[in-house]
Amino acid sequence: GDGDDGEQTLTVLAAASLTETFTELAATFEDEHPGVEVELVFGSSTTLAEQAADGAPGRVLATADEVSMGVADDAGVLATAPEPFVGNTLTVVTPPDNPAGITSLDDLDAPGVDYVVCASTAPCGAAAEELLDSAGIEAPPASEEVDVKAVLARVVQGEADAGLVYRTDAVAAGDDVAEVAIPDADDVTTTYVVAPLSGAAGASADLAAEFVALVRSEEARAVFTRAGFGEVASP
Amino acid sequence: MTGPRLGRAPAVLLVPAVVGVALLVVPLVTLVVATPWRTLPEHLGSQVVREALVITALSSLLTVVACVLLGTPLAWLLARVDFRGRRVVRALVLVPLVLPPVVAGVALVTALGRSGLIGQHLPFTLPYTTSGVVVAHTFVSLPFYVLAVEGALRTHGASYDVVAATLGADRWTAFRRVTLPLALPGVLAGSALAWARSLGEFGATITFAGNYPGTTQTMPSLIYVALNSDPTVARTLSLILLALSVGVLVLLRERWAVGR
Amino acid sequence: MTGPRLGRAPAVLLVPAVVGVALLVVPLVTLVVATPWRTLPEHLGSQVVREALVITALSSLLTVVACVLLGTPLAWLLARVDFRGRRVVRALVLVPLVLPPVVAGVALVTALGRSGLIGQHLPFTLPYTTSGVVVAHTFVSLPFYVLAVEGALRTHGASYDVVAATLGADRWTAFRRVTLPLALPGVLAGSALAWARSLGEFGATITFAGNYPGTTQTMPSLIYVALNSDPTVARTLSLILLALSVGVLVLLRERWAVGR
Amino acid sequence: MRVEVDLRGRVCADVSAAAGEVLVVIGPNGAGKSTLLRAIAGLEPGRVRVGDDDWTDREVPRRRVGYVFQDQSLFPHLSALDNVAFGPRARGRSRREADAAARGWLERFGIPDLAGRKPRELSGGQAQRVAIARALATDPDVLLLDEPFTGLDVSAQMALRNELGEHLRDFAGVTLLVTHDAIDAATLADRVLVLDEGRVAQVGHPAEVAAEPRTPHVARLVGLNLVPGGDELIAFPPDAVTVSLTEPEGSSRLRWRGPVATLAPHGDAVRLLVHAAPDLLADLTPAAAAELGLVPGREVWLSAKATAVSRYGARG
Amino acid sequence: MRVEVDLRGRVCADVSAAAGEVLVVIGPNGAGKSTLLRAIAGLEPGRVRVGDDDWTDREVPRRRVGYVFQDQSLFPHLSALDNVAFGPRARGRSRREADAAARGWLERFGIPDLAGRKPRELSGGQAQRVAIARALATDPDVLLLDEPFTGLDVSAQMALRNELGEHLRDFAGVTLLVTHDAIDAATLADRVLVLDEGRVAQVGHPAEVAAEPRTPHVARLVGLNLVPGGDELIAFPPDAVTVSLTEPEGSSRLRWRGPVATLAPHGDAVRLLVHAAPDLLADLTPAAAAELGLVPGREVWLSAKATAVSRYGARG
Ligand SMILES: Nc1ncnc2c1ncn2[C@@H]1O[C@H](COP(=O)(O)OP(=O)(O)OP(=O)(O)O)[C@@H](O)[C@H]1O
Ligand SMILES: Nc1ncnc2c1ncn2[C@@H]1O[C@H](COP(=O)(O)OP(=O)(O)OP(=O)(O)O)[C@@H](O)[C@H]1O
Ligand code: MOO
Ligand SMILES: [Mg+2]
Ligand SMILES: [Mg+2]
Repeated sequence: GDGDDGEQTLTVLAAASLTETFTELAATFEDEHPGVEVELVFGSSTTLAEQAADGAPGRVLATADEVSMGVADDAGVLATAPEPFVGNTLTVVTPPDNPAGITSLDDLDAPGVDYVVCASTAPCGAAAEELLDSAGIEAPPASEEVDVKAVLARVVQGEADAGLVYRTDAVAAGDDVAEVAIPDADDVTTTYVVAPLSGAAGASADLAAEFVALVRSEEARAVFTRAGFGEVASP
Repeated sequence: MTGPRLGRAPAVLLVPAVVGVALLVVPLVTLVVATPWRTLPEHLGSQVVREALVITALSSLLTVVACVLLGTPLAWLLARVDFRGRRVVRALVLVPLVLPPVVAGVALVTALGRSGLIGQHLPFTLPYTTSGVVVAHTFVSLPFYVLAVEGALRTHGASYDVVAATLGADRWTAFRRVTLPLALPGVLAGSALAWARSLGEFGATITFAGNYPGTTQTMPSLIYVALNSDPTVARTLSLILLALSVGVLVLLRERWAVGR
Repeated sequence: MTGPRLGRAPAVLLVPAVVGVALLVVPLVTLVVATPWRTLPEHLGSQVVREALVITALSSLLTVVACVLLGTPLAWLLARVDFRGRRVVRALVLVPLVLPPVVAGVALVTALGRSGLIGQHLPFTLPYTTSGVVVAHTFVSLPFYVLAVEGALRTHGASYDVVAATLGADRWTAFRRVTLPLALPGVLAGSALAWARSLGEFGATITFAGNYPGTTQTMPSLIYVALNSDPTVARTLSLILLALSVGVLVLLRERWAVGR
Repeated sequence: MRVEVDLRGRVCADVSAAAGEVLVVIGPNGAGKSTLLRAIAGLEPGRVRVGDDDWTDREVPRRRVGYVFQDQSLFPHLSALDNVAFGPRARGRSRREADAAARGWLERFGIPDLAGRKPRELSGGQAQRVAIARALATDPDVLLLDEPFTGLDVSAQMALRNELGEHLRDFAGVTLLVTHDAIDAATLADRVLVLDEGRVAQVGHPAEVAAEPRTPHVARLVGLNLVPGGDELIAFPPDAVTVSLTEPEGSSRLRWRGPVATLAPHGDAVRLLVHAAPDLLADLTPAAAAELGLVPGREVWLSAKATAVSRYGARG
Repeated sequence: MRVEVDLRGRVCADVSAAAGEVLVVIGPNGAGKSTLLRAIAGLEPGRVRVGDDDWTDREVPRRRVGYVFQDQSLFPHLSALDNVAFGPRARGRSRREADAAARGWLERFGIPDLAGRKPRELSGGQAQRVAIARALATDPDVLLLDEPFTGLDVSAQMALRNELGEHLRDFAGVTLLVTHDAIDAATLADRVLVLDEGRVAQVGHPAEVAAEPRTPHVARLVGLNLVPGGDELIAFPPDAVTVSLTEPEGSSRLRWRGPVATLAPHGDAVRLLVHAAPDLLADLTPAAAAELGLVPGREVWLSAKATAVSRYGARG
């Protein structure tokens, strides 16, 4: 909770895919606000949004999609309207030695290629479906993973010949994977949104607003870009 | 038969028992109440759900079979045979219990995956197949089974094994005709545990075997995936799983009770 | 004491037992081999990990206590008291086993959440507190405990309870001095099951109690978060959890073995 | 005390006993003796009144019985001392008191040094003594002793029979003691209850029952031959039987024919079991047996001396 | 057969028996009788040779024993028939053969109609018969019978003793039979083995042991008084004892003094137990007992008729 002894805690609920970037931003925020500690609570966007709607302790909510944020919005727990801050696009990754010799999206259709994607119910899965459809890929994936991290893990472990992941994940994986660029990927993006939560009074309401501002600042943009995030898609 | 009247169940036992039941049952009831049942037939009719139900039923059944076949001898070994390193084996057998399921899946991948230490030498691949689902479920359920059966075997002690031996029964005969029948309640309890654990398992399954409708997608995987988009659907699906399993349990228990 | 020599363990039992052990142990070994241990001290030193360890230890311990206190009477009720609806209660008690943990968490939220059916009337809030973690763990672990102990109670039968009754022992006295001591192996097995289940639980916890570092973030939740940024860290953390739990199990088992 | 039990195929009996009375229950295996005791303890259904109290619906722990089970049923996880102290403690005495009482009983039965042993570390006879001690230590209203002296060596049997006799003299409640040994009936019984195929065949003072047995089992127990003769029964001792190889003279109806089943020493005599209708015992001197050339299988004639025979009604 | 057992505090004995021999083992409770049998079966450590085979390191199932356990130990989940058929089946006979053999044994022991019952549905004596049948049905090399006749009614005891005697006549292996009953020794034993505090106190033919008992237990069992007299032992029957209220005349050293412990009918006589040093038995006529005014506690003098006394060395 919020300390009375000069120490203040700002609790931020954030989508799990923001783990590294938000950890970095939180440190920056603490440096700029002496006496303030940022507590980061990561989880799946849906869970976090539902918990926020249920009145879970927290001052800021950041989700990986707009639908989840809608759950919190509908529950009336947002202090202000949600605002988009970054976007993310898909890319194809393969194990570093690329055993199946994937060079383009079309290669996924080749016989004997095990590729994995996110389940269509997850934001990344919906995007993947759209992309595969537009590329006319007929071969079904070997598995529909629950989230993009699972897709990445398959590829890193050599269990799949290729996977469709977010660029951020490809960047985070570094040398563990090889990236195969997809020309049309930018057409399909997801949008991350952030909003301060209501119930915050006085000082901490200000802090929440300041944190949201930090997330949307140029300073943060550098952090996000380094992590592989892209621009918010223009509507 | 009602048996001798040993006295009223005392409050000091009844009260915690009722609290325990309440803790377990109330959330279920509220879940049932809070779920829209109208959409149920529609879900039951969908092919994805039907496939997931079949895979769940099949793999949980095979898991119980695997647990009984592998776990019963293992429990017997731990309860009855004095060998060096028994303690360590017993502790190791329990470890998969402690692993978060996803990590259990990761462990399976490192061992039995396509490029796993053992898996790369296997003539067949387990990931992305229904067999892989069974392996993952067995990995997760086996410790539960072994522990329950070992407890039952220890409760009874070895005295009837000794009697069987004096009658010329070697260990296998004694096991088959004396040890196992006497430990039957424990075997049934263990099977129920393993079966239930397998029904609800998804972390290890999805990580090791994957999640493709018709081959590896079980009900819990489907439910988890659904949670990401529409929690209401996920709840409804959970209730289907729940209703079916309660049905099976009640039916089975009826059988056991008669057998006893 | 070595006891009478009842014969060699037969291959028909040894082979499946060894296969069972291999299935459980090999993935662990490969996991250990594939994990970088160098970074372990660094992780152990970090405050987040230390907090998560404390919460995990505390909540799993409290879960075992809750299971013993609530589950033992419940198992006794199911094994020893003939009451109407016993079969239904027994089936209901098992249901949480079947629920995917995340759905179990959802069920807990609908019942005990801040705006849950029961939760909104409670004078305290459970979600997002360490107590909430214990409630979630107990919900998930209690069925395992009850089933194991009920199996042990049934294995022994009620004959000594009857003897105790003829000596003037009411049910509570008979339970305390006869039933429970005779079922001790089952109680220990059940406690180990509950403890282990609690150590690895994360789906219900994160859904019901959240993932707040220092209050509700357990090791498995931390591992989940780590999986999203650095899978290697997640493995290392898993191994810490694993090593500690194996240590505790070996120590405890040593105690039990001596006590027997 | 009054017990009415009706369990098809096991026992169907209506038994009464006065306060302070020792009722020795005899009868062949499977006659229903244990079942009768179990009913009194509340382990089988049955109507039971003790003094002014109706026990029929009383729960087992609230029936103040002291029960020696036929199979001992010692608690395997408790020491001998704790087994004996269990009853007193369950009935509300302090641990210290209960232990002291238990120790006293173990001493009385000659096994104070086995107090710390678990049942599996006791010999059969030692365990039996613990079982008796456990039953007596509860300070019961009704004592139910199911073959309490089995497995005891002769000295222990004699000693415990004395101890028990002494205890029973001061005991205000009812005692039912099941036995297959005529000595128990002779030394301990106020009355003897004979069960046969689940029914009460005879009740009476020990001397009465011994003199005029109504069932073959009791006759065998007290060492008499018993022959049904219409409405009456005819009893005579084995040494009142004359054995011959040819049909005895005279018109007596007291003669039978059959093959010798066994010969065995019996005191100074040789005791013959002859498969006549019914089986009969005959004692004769070793010299006579040798002279007649008796071996198993040989057909012989038996006749009873009319003077040694007692006749009485088949229904008391 | 030869058995050497050395288990501190339980039994330390070296016992031999010839093929076909029936060794009846007697001794007080806790003497180590059951432990000796358990060692032969391989349930306790000990060196065992049977014929030309060394059984010492042989596993339990490969020792061909037939064991009647003191506590029956019937399998609770199997019917009487399946209990008896268990041994034959475990030793390789077909289900049909084993069942037929088991049914034969149950018939022989008079309980064919109980074949389908579970042990908990049998009376004590019925269960005991099943236990004996189970041991005999295995066609063993060594028979170990631990108090096989306990819990049986008199007729069943007699019948089973006969059945067993007949069976043992044709039995080529060694039989050890533990008992507390002198009749078993007299009717079944080729030799009697007396155990006392874990050691072999005496071995001999039944008549020998009965005539010259070496332990108080055996003396009591055969109904003799036994008095240690330096290097020798003095034995005499209770009816050779004269009871008086004043010190008897003469210089005989065969006289003792002590309080009467108990009086009990014994056949036609009254049997007195007197707490002298050691305890002594005396038989006298009821008339004499009345005349002397004997009641428990009364101090009396006892003297033995020198002619009825036998003296023999304390070590065989
Ligand atoms: N649970 C049961 N179900 C059915 N029949 C039973 C059960 N228990 C005992 N019986 C039968 O009831 C009859 C009476 O048994 P009970 O144990 O009372 O005999 P008993 O007189 O004590 O014999 P024993 O001298 O052999 O101990 C027996 O024929 C026995 O087989
Ligand atoms: N497991 C054990 N541990 C220690 N002592 C034991 C154990 N089992 C038996 N004893 C002791 O060993 C001695 C011999 O026991 P055993 O059972 O052989 O006696 P027994 O001659 O068969 O007596 P009974 O006639 O009473 O059956 C007894 O004093 C007994 O207390
Ligand atoms: O938990 Mo996410 O960041 O919605 O995949
Ligand atoms: Mg009986
Ligand atoms: Mg014995």
